[in-house]
Amino acid sequence: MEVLLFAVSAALSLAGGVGVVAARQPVHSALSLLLVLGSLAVLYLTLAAEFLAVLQVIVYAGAIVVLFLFVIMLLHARPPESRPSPVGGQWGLAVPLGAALWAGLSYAVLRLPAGGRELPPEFGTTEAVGRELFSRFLLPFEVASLLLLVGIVAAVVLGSSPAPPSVPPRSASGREEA
Amino acid sequence: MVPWIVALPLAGALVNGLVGGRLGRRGTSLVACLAVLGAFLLSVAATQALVASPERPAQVVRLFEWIAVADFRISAAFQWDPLSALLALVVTGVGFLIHVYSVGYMAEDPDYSRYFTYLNLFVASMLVLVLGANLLVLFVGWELVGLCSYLLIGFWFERPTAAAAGRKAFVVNRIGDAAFVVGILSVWGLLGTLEFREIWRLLGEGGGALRGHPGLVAAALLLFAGATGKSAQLPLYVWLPDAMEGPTPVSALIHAATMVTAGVFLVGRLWPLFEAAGPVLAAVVAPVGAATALFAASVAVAQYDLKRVLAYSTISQLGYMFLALGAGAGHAAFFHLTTHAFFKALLFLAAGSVMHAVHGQIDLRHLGGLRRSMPLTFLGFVVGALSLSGIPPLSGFWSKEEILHAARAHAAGIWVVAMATSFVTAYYATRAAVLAFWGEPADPHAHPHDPPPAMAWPMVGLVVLSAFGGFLGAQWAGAPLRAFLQPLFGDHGEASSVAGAEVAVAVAVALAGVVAGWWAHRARQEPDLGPLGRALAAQWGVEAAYHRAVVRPAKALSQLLAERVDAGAVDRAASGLADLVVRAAAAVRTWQTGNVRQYAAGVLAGAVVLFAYWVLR
Amino acid sequence: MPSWVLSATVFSPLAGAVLVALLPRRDGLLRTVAILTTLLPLALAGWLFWQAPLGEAGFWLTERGLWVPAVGIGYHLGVDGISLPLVALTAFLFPVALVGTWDAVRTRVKEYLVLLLLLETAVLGTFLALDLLLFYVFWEAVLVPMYFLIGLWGSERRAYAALKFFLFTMAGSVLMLLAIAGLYLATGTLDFLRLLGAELPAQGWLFAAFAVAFAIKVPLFPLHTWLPDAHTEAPTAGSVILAGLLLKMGTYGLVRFCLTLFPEVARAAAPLFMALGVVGILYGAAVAYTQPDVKRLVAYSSVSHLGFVVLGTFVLNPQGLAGALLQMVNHGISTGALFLLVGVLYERAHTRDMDAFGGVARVMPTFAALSLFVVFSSAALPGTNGFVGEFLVLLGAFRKDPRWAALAAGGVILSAVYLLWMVQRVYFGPVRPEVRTFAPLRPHEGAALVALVLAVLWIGLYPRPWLARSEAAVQSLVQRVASVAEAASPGWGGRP
Amino acid sequence: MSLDLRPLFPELAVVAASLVALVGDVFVRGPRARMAWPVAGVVAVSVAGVLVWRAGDAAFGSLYARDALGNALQAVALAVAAVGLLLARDYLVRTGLDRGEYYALVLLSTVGAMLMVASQDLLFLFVALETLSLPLYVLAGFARDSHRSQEASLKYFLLGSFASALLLYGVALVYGVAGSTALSRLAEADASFPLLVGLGLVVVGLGFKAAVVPFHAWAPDVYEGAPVPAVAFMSVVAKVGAVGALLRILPATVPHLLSAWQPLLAALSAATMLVGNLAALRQTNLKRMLAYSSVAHAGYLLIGVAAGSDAGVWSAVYYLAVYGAMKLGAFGVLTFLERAGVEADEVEDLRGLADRSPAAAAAFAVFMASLTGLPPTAGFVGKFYLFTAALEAGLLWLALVAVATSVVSVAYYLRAAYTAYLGPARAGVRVLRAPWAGVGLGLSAGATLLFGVLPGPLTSWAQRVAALLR
Amino acid sequence: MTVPASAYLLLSAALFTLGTVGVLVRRTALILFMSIELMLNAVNLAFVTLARVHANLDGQLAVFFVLVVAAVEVVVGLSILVHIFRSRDTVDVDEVDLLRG
Repeated sequence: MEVLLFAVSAALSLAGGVGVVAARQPVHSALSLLLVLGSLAVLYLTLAAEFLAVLQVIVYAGAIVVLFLFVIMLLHARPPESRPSPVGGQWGLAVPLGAALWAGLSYAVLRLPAGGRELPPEFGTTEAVGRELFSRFLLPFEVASLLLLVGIVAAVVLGSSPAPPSVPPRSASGREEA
Repeated sequence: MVPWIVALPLAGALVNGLVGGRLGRRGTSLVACLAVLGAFLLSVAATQALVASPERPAQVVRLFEWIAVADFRISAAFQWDPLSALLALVVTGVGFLIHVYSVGYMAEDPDYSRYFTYLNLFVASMLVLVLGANLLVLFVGWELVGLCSYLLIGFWFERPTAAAAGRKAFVVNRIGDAAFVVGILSVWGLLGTLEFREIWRLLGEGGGALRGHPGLVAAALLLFAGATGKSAQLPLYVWLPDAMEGPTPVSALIHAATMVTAGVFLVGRLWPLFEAAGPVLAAVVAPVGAATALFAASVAVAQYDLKRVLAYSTISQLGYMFLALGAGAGHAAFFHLTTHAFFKALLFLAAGSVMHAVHGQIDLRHLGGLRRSMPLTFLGFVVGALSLSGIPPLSGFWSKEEILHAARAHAAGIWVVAMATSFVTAYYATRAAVLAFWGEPADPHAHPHDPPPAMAWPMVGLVVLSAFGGFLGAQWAGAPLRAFLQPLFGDHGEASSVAGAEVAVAVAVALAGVVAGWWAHRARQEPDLGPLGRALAAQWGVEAAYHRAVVRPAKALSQLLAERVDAGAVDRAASGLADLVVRAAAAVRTWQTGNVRQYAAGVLAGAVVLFAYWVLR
Repeated sequence: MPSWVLSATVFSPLAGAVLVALLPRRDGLLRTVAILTTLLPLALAGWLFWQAPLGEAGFWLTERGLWVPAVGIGYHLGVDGISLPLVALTAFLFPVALVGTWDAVRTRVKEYLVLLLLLETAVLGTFLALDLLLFYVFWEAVLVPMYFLIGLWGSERRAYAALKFFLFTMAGSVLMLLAIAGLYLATGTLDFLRLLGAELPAQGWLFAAFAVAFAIKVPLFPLHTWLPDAHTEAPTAGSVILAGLLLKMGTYGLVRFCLTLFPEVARAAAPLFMALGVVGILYGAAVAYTQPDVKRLVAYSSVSHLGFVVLGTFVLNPQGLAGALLQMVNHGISTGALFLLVGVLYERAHTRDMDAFGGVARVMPTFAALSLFVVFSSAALPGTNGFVGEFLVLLGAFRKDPRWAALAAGGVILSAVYLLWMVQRVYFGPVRPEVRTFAPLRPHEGAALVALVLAVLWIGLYPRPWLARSEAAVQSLVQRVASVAEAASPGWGGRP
Repeated sequence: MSLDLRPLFPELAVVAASLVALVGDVFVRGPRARMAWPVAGVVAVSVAGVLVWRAGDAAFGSLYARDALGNALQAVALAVAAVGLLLARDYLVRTGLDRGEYYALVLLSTVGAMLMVASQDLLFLFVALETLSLPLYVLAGFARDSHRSQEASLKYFLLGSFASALLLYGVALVYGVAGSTALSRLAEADASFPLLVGLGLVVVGLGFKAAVVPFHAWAPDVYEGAPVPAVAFMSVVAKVGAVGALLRILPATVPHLLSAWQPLLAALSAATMLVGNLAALRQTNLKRMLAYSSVAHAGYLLIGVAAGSDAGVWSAVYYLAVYGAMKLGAFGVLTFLERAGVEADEVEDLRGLADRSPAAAAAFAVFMASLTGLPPTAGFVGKFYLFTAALEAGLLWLALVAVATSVVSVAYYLRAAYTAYLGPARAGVRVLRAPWAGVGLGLSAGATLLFGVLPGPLTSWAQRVAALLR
Repeated sequence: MTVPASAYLLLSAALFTLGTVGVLVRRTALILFMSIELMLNAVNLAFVTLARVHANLDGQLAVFFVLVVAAVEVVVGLSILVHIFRSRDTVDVDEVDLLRG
């Protein structure tokens, strides 16, 4: 059962991954990403991380990808990669580097200590994770709220239309007018 | 008393140098002449004291410790002994006469006080040279007279030739001086002292254990090399003919009577050292002197510039002196030094009078017939020329006789050369006199006349000295000079008897020279000597050879070093490194394409390299 | 004698610099204040010179304080027979240079004076520092003011010359910095006096690092090519200081650190340095001869003269070393004066090309007379300071090996060749029309030159006060080198 | 598990100030009243600084430690923030960017740096790193209407996220080996390939923040495009955080693996010094030149990490403090200049500065001398310590690279300083009145000189870090 | 646990690599950004797996924080992107190269 789930989810996630990278349309990439996220949520379940699986679906699939899609709509994104690029597809670099990275990472993860330890019954449940989060990891949790604050500020700074300033707006750098 | 001999002319120079412009010509001349006269009188007084004491010990006056580091300690000190006394008398005596002469000669010159400053400074320097109690003080004087010579040769510095001649004199002298310095170092390295008295003490009696020591030989050779520079001997004589660019009184004082004899003085001063050095005197000093004597005399035959004739003559006569030193006859050399100072100064002053009278004309081809219009000058020149030629009973005869005698006793070859020189000397002296004073005046409209008293009286004085100065060393007068110098040169070397065949031959040769000179030029024509004449006129090609072999290569080498080596290689190496860095900088910048994906690739590549390192480790 | 005198000497120009920086921009006032300021260290140095005990080898006046206690680095100044002449020279040359070039600089006068005063503090500090890091701080602190002096008030190629000067010296000194760090790691101290007694590792490498830094500064052939450019482009006062003092920092460093700290290696390396010294003497003179630019000629003459100093230093006997020390002072005076002369000419002609001159002696007789004094001092005529120094160096070289002395004596000939060539072309000859309009020597120029000429004559005629003050230090240094070398086998040490 | 919040007071003070700036911005109008934000910011960081100064050692869970190293670097970060705020004010007003968000972002980023240097856990480190970085991405794009600023922001963001991902995988690997992300567990781990790869990826991520070659390429572009005061702040604060974290992770936590990571760090250091200095050599754009200089300085700082010794650590801390002063100052001088209504960022724009503002020109010369490492400035002392540390660690070759590149750097630093003294000023370049920035500049210059002339106190202070590491 | 942890980890490595390749080869900023999200998810998978392996929750908490960070990153990143698009009408990163050299 677990093997099957793993195999299917792994295959789907890989396919999704390839899709993200290879799709011509951003929308397709976003949908592929959604596929990956979903498959991973399934895998999380097999790994006794039910809380995370739920979170994955809600936050990632439900919020992040939707946000991506919104932006794609907003930018009414056309296939942009039509004009020639100064650096080309960079496949010549990406493939060997990617291969090396993959080889390195694989070799590394294969040499990690094997598991097999018995899991406590409530491992990965919302309660268990929550308890940890609000005890040991309270500090980063609070800091994460700061991060969210930064996100809001960013949206305000970059998203709002400029407040009418007392002096006419000026660009920060001089060469672009030239 | 001795320091004052130096101090007086020095003070004169200082006064004239600092406030000369405000003293007026009369004040300047008074200060300058009185300073030298005072020095002369002091010298006379000091000499009398010396004569009075039979052993004539060297008296040393220490002023202060000059240079002292560890075991090297040198004082500024003066020494008064027969040799310095003799030279001091010559320098101040002849110097005084020439100062007086200069008052007239330079009367019109705008740089009057500068001239006397230099001249006084020269006398002071020369006195430092002759009075120095150790080699280093001597060297101070030695270099300072070179400086004064430089300044006075280039006195009319706006004339490019004068400026160049001054520099040439100084530089050529410097070559000798460099050797001199190393010679001084050798003496110190060998003996641990530079004091003359110490040197004499250590090397007395033929040098003792050090006799013939290679270091001593080297020292003697180096010092002699210094002497050849200052005394214009082969091969460093080339500066002296050019030095005639200076005012004529300067030529008389510095380039005839005093400074150029410094080399002779040096050898005399270090007589024990040269004697102890073994074969140097005989094998080097005498041949060099003889060769120079004949060579310079021969060149003088073909010169038209009256002062150049005299300059070569001076070189030749200095060769005689070295010949004498080489032959071991120190007293003869100094006897000749003294008489030469008289008659050569006289010749120069006469030449100066001529120039003064004919507006600077000095080319023998454009002179002539001055006999009648300038009787005193004519007399002076003839007395000087005959004295130079060694015609008895003039002073030159007596001193030259001593030298010829010593040469004969020393080596036949040297003697033959000396005799030949004697003939040539008489020839060119007569030639010059004939060309200048006989025949018809070159310019019938000019009215040359004898100089004013300030120039005339010194000439009179020198005429007397040239004519009768022989008594100083002549045998018949009891050879007072020889006796005076006896503590230094000792008694060895047989005195000339001035009798017999030897003297007859010498006089005959000299007379033959005079007659030949007269005969050849009686009609104011130049006999055609063919290729020999051209060679003589070109000084046997020495000057050109120097130019080809030394001056031009030196300049080329300097150019090469400056352009090819310094700018081309050494500096290029540094700037090449800089270029390399700059090129690397340009290369590094091209990586910065502005493309995000490339930057990401860079980051990833870095990570991969990191992996690779840990895999391969 | 209170020890704060040393600090006061070093830092009084700094205080003056601050004062000048704060004063209003009235050029005359600023110049006056600057010159008065430089009289302070001169007075203090004069007092030190006067008070110096004769025959005492060590540092007879030192001043200690904590500086970076955390790493055991101290503030340590001290004066002995080796540094005293250079301190005196520094204190003397700065006022002379300032007076001599009174209004040669007319733009940004305040900055100019501030930099010069900062420079004086740095130079004095270099000569007095007894802690290696402090020494290095002063050593490097010299660079920036000098860089700006050349770069801002120099002539056409000033930017290039300034940077070249900086890069060359810096390249050497960073190696020295590493060596200093190495010394610190090995011994735990940078106090010079403590290092004297310490066992130093890898002496060969340390020596080499120090020596390269100093050799560039000296400059020793073939590391000299920064010098002609820097000297030529610098403003007159800058050239005077550069030639007169900054080069001495290199030779001083060789004596103070290379010889004293690494005597064995110094002995082993002596032939190399003597050879380089002699090559420098001859090469500098030969190259000087055909320079068309008066300042370049003088610059190359420095290469030649400094060769004598290096030669004297490394013959490792009292006469050579004393001569080298005195020659440092002499070169400072003579070459400083030469640059001042060129500056006087440049003020009038605005060119340094020798072809543009001729007959200056007719138009400016007093100037010409003073010039001749200086030229002959540079040519080491007896009676001038140059002779005493060069003769002692030659004497020392002769004791070591007569052949070195003979070769070096060749330099004596060559210096006459190029200097008189310069005199002939600039001062003598027919008066050129441009030269005819030259203004006569101005009082401040004359005063500076007279001061220098008097110094020339003083040291030339009566060098005893100078020699006596360094004699004991020199002798003890020579003994140190000799005795250590006997005790231990010479060699190039181990790897660091 | 109850929490003692007292050790966090400094951070809380800064957060509070940022909130004041954010919230107050909504209500407050009028230029005079808006001075409250920088004032509040400076006061807050000063208070925080005092609190840090007085704080003892205290562990806060297993994630965060208030220890000597953290305190020292927090103090540096706070000082940087204070000066950074001072430098920003006049510029922001002039360019119409004077919004509370700017101050808030600077303060939030500072909090990130403070947490980062004190974090005892890689996961927490990651969160802190993001707290540091995300505000910087926004600050880079703060000049909203400038294409360059936008581009800077985008590049910084994309590459920063990419690097964070790499770092995160490294954290995962370390977690896989040690079973925890706590540094205390990492300290007990044995060398294994996955651990080293994990550490390596962490180094990549931190190296990116510190602009270490080859992870540096963003820096010149971002620095050129971003508004000057933001650049001044970010060029320092990111290094404080990243180098601080590197010091904490490598020499302080895994000294037993020294032989594994030292050669790598040394190589990175050497490459960084070489590339940074070479690339700066021919720059005509001053901001870019200073950016490359900041790359180069990452290399010098890494010497301290690579040395792996006490001396290395405290030297790096010392140099971070010094670097903060001189880099803030160098960029700060640019806030005085304006060309044709926009930022003046060419070296040539400095012309005439000495005539119009002698003090700014003199300060600029001091900063350049210090960046070069010339005495008597603080940069020299710092470099001396670093070189000594390298030698002590047996890294002679690295020290040689460092001195050689220092020599190269002379060329461009001095050229810039020199240009400020040349005249006449370029057409259109104005020197502006900027009293706030003037104070900031004065503080930087004062510190640069003070720590150079009297390095003693700062040295002892930095050394305490090393003493308490063990 | 029948499927070995290493299988999950290898999958995570593969996804991570795919993400990096995407960053290197794609020009559309959005897709590039999504590739980064892919990388983060790969990391998350590794964390979850390792949490399972070590039987402690640290890994899962890590995922939580990564998630939060990712969310904020998306907010910030998309703000930047939208902003740029509005003023330059492109999201092609290859065209964003005013700054270089």
